[in-house]
Amino acid sequence: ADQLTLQLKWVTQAQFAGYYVAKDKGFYDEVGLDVTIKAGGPDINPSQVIAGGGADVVVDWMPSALATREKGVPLVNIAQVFQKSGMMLTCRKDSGVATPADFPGQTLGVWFGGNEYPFLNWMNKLGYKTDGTEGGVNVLKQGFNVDPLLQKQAACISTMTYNEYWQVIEAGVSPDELITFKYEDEGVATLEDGLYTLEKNLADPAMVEKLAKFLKASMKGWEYAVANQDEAVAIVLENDETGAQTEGHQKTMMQEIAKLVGENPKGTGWLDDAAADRTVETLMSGGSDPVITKKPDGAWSHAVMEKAGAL
Amino acid sequence: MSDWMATALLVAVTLATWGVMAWLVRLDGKGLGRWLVPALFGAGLLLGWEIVCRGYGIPAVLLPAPSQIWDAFWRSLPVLMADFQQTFLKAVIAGFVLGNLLGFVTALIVDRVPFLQRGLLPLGNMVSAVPIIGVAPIMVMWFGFGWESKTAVIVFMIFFPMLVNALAGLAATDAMSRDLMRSYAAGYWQTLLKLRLPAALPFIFNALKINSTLALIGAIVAEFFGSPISGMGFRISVEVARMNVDVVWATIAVAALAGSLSYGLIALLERHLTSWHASFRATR
Amino acid sequence: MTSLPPREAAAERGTLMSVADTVIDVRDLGLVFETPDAPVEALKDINLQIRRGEFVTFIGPSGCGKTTLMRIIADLEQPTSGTVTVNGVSPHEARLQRAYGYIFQAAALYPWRNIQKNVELPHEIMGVSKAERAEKARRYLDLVGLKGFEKKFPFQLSGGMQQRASIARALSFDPDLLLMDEPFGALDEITRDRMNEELLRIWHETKKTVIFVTHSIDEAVLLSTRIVIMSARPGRIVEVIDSDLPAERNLETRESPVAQQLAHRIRLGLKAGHSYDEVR
Amino acid sequence: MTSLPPREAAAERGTLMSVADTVIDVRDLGLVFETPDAPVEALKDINLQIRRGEFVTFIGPSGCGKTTLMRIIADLEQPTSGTVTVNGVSPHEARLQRAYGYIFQAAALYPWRNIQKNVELPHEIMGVSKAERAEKARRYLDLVGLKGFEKKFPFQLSGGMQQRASIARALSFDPDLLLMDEPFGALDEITRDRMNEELLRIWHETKKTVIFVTHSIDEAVLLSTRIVIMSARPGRIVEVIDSDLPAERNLETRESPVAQQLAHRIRLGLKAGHSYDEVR
Amino acid sequence: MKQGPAGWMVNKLLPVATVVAIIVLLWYVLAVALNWAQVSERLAKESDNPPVSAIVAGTWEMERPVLPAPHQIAAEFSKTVFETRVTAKRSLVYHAGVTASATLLGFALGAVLGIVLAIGIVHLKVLDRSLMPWIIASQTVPILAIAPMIIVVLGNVGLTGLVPKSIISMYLCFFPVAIGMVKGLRSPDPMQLDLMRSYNASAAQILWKLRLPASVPFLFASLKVAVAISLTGAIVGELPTGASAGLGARLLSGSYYGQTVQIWSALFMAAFLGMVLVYSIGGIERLTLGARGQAAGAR
Ligand SMILES: Nc1ncnc2c1ncn2[C@@H]1O[C@H](COP(=O)(O)OP(=O)(O)OP(=O)(O)O)[C@@H](O)[C@H]1O
Ligand SMILES: Nc1ncnc2c1ncn2[C@@H]1O[C@H](COP(=O)(O)OP(=O)(O)OP(=O)(O)O)[C@@H](O)[C@H]1O
Ligand SMILES: Cc1ncc(C[n+]2csc(CCO)c2C)c(N)n1
Ligand SMILES: [Mg+2]
Ligand SMILES: [Mg+2]
Repeated sequence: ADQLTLQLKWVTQAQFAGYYVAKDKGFYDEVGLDVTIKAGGPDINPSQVIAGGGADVVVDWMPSALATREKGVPLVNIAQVFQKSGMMLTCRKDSGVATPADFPGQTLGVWFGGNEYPFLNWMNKLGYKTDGTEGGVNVLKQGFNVDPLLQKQAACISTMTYNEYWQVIEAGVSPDELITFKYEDEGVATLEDGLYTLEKNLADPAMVEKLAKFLKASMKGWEYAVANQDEAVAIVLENDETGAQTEGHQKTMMQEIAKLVGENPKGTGWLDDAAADRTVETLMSGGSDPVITKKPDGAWSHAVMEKAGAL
Repeated sequence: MSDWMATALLVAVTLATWGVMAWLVRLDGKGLGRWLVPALFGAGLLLGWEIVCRGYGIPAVLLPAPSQIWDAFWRSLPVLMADFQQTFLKAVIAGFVLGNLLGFVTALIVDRVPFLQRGLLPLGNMVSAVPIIGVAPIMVMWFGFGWESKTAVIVFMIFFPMLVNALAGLAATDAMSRDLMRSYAAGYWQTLLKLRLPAALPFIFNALKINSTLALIGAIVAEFFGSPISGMGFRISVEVARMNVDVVWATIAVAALAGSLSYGLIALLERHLTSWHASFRATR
Repeated sequence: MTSLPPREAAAERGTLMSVADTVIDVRDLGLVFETPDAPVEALKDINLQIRRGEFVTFIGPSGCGKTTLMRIIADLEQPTSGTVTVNGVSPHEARLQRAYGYIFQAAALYPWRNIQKNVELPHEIMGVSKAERAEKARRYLDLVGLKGFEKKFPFQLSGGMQQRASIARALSFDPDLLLMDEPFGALDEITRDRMNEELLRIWHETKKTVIFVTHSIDEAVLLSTRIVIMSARPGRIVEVIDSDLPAERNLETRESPVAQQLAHRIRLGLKAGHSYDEVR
Repeated sequence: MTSLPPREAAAERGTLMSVADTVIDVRDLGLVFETPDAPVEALKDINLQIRRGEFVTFIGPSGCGKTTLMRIIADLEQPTSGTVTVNGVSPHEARLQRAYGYIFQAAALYPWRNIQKNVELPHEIMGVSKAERAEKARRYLDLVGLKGFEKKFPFQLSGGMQQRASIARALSFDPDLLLMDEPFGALDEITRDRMNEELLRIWHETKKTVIFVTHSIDEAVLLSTRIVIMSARPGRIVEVIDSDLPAERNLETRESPVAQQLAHRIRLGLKAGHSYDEVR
Repeated sequence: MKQGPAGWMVNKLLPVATVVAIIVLLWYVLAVALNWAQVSERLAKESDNPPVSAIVAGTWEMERPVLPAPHQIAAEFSKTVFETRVTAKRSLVYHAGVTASATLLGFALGAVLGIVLAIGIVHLKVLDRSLMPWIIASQTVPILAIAPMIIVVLGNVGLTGLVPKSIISMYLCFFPVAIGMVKGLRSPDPMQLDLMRSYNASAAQILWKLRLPASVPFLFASLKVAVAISLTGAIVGELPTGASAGLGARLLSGSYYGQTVQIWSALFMAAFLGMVLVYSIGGIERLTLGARGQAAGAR
């Protein structure tokens, strides 16, 4: 079988259920692929891994993929698994935040590492300074967890609909104590989990063939995972080497992930050009320090997806 | 440049650097000459690095060439300076002073009270083994996002090396020197001040040197677990993800410079205070 | 084998003696060093009384336990049997009272202190003022012929000079009891003669009690009021000789027939107790 | 002030001497130690030739440069002026040829080796087989009276015993040239006499060249074919005395009138050169 | 020094037990203090004036405490250590084993590298002059910053699992060994060196017979520090590959999911592992020093 390595953006969890299902259920075997799934982590930058030749395909978010592309690593989106963004800002009501107008003077936890662009863009739109000056917002580099909110070290923190939000809930905070601002709703959403490969791979027909097989099997995995969530969670837990994930949390995550994968008339994983354009626009209007300076050319391609559909 | 050309160039640079260095050492320069050799070594290293990056076409997002780092350094100088202030001038200095003091005082207490030596030392060994990355999130949780939590991490990290070395140092007196003090019925503090501390100085400096580098690493790593939006650790983690690897290396260079300078300062102090030690005379 | 000094000798030196004047009282003393292989019986059945103002010399073959005995008196070693009192109290209490000055067989200078500072060390410990201790250190360094070397560090001194520095250190703080372990072993004859003269003078003027270890029979004769001859394996006292020499002595006293005869007696005693041949 | 031994003395010992027989040749030697305060002129204008088979003793006040001179010959110190040759080559080359054995003023035993292993050290370095070096170590430890202490560590030995172990170490590998810096300073008279006898015997049998430092005039008289008297500050040679004693000697030789007279001459020379008074 | 079992109890166990008891006590107090705010707030929602005793009890029973109470950690510890198959992924022993193997490999590599560098530095002036400043500089490079790069680069050449982690360990722990050994190798006093010179001993002989034995006390002090650092290095190495096995991954996922109890039990496991390692070095030290009879001083 052909070898192929996939680098994930984060640790083994239901966020990547589709790939684990495809591997476990033998979907990759069916198309004649031997896929190695490399788990990620907080300091693994998938783009760097692929630039160094450590993977053939990576799961990454579009803002960081485009930024990387401008840095000279020609990443190309070949599939967009998540149709919607799961990012939001979760605030405690008792901090006095009810609307974005209450942000100034408050401390907000933000994920950096490529995930800060939509946030900065949002603040830019709202006209709030983020450099700690008077009248702006106080930005913290948020760590791995939701402690800052629980400890009241921040009024708001970044959360994903499928993960951190539920951690806050699981920690004993009731939903009515919280208020959330989804990036989708604020018009600053950017595309998240997508599959990226290097441009040169698309020039090689054999490689395109392999990638098409990979996409076909992966999307089959995703559809199966969405349809059989309990089984998918069991498979994810099976693959978690740390033995730290809990079933309850992963089930909630799987439910939310299913919402993000959603329905696409052109099939699971088809990149909506309009959404991509919106992401680019959001990134380019980043105020004084935009993420990307020019419209990317050829940063996404439907070719592989089309080929997969034809298989 | 092709691969074999790069290889040939690399070999040439290595040999040339070594040759000149060996020659310089034979000249045995004093003053400025002493610094020429390490400088040359560094220059050779950087040149080799540049050749590798360019010759083998290493992508800049993996490893930028020194020239690119140099550019990034000047480009982001104001940012780097703010980071330096946040990390080094606040967290590192406070943590270094506090941690060493705490380790030293604990060593004195443990050394004084045999009960503690047997009761606390095993636990001290245990605490020392607690990895910084386990501690850092907890410290952020307890002391907040500011420099205070970084200071706490540093204290935690450098405490043990000081404790171990100070204890070894305090035990490093020979029997006759101790007997002399006994014969004067010298009190504990007098023996400490006049015999055991001087004898322990080489060990204490050993710890100070190790700690000077540990402190910087500790602060930077702790910033990975939550920080305000400045600081050297913050810069590194953020710019790696932004693929600005040249800025990352510029920050690393600043860290290396700051660390080496503090180390040098301590080494200078050591030479001054323990010039009597055999290790400074036995090089004949 | 008598171990109390004759009243006459003491009287001759014009000192009135009583039981209270016993400075050192050693009874049935024994010490066995436990070592990983066989235990070493360093001292056995030692009985010895030393009175105030005496100058007692231990002499005996290398390894016979002279240093060990002195260390026990100084509370630097614990006997495994028997009792010792110093000034009527245990060696431990005596040490705490700073009853003695000890000159070690090796110089034991602290490498991080210059010579002046090394000599000042006991004064610092005993809380003497800065000016006074500097003055004392200078005076005694001068006495042992080390003027001009105050600022040097120990490694910059010859072996004999180091030893002299350590002598200056012990003499300078003027203890009533002096324990001296081969203090002049590393000195040339002339310097040694000078040091002997100085020691005699100091002893005479200050009525110190001195316990002294030497390998030189001449030195023992010149200095001592009593000579304790020891032998090795196990270390024990084989003979105690009272000196008939007058209290007033100088270097020439050594040449006198009385002194010559004394030296001869010591030599005989040493020969008798010397276990060297047994060992070979 | 002559510095070559008279032919007669050499002939008497039955050795044929020629220029090639010059083992040590020191010319216009000087050494100044640079110290942070004032420089110390340790040696000045030293001229000395030593022939094969001689037994030369350095004697002089403490700090006069005896050790320093010996260290220069051993290539352990570099002179600041003048030249030295050993066996016709530089001290450095001579050291590389392992031309000499050195007994230091202090015992310099390695604390982590037991006595046996300490004595075996030079043999290990020179690649002697295990069995042979063990045998040699045992033999020489026996010679210096340390039988039974092979397995002890240095700290378990008395000062004199440590010094004897270091003597055994140097003698055991049988070098042609022996440099001995106050080797017997820490020994009692009887042990010292034995050691002197052994040294005389070894020197006589093996025709070694010996350079010897002592503070004992008697010892110098008994052992030497030539006595070099030094004085301090700066260290220089004030007199070189050739011994008229026969090559065949024993402890009684010291009592002979010739020896007594020699001792007297040395004492005078030392007094003349002694700078002690100048310093005080 | 021989002592019976009773002596061992009094001399070793009793002091440790006392100190542990005091710490546990303080810990409970601290847990109350740190968890108070959250518990009292939660209880205030249920009843107007919650009794203090209920709050205190609550601070020791939280699901996600700021500081878990000792018995909570103990329960988690016993669950993951004793009640789980050691080969299972939920067993802490399994993760400790993974980390320990990386630590030991890294420590061995680092100790050897440190000693070799120190030997080079002491013998070759060129190295002394040129290398030392750069060895120091190397340690000021924050390892966590380059750890992912190392892992990525080594991953590309096919090295995964134990080796990359060990290399990070090695990078961290060679330093104290090198520094300590340079000092130790230079610690013989001049006369001891002169003796060797007088034998015209070769550099190798001086090294083996003088410098190395003399450096032993320095070596062990350094090794103890190094093995602790090596453990940290291995755990740091497990961070970027957050999803793999090992205590580092355990800490990370615990931290990520706010499982304080899990973090603390992993921390305790790491600490325990570290203690075992440091004590093993101490044991070896006592054996070597004992054999050299250096336990006591010189006369
Ligand atoms: N710490 C020790 N452990 C074991 N044996 C020891 C120890 N100290 C001394 N000894 C032994 O005790 C005996 C007496 O030693 P001591 O130092 O008292 O002799 P000494 O009479 O002072 O000899 P010297 O004239 O050579 O100094 C020796 O045989 C020595 O080996
Ligand atoms: N490393 C050094 N630095 C400075 N001065 C030194 C050093 N070594 C020796 N000296 C000085 O050189 C002089 C001669 O010393 P040396 O050790 O040769 O004397 P010595 O004749 O052997 O004396 P002793 O009989 O006391 O051993 C002394 O004045 C001493 O202070
Ligand atoms: C240090 C740090 N950086 C970024 C993220 C954000 N992030 C990257 S992938 C992903 C999926 C979450 O399940 C999330 C949230 C984080 N959490 N921690
Ligand atoms: Mg003795
Ligand atoms: Mg000398």
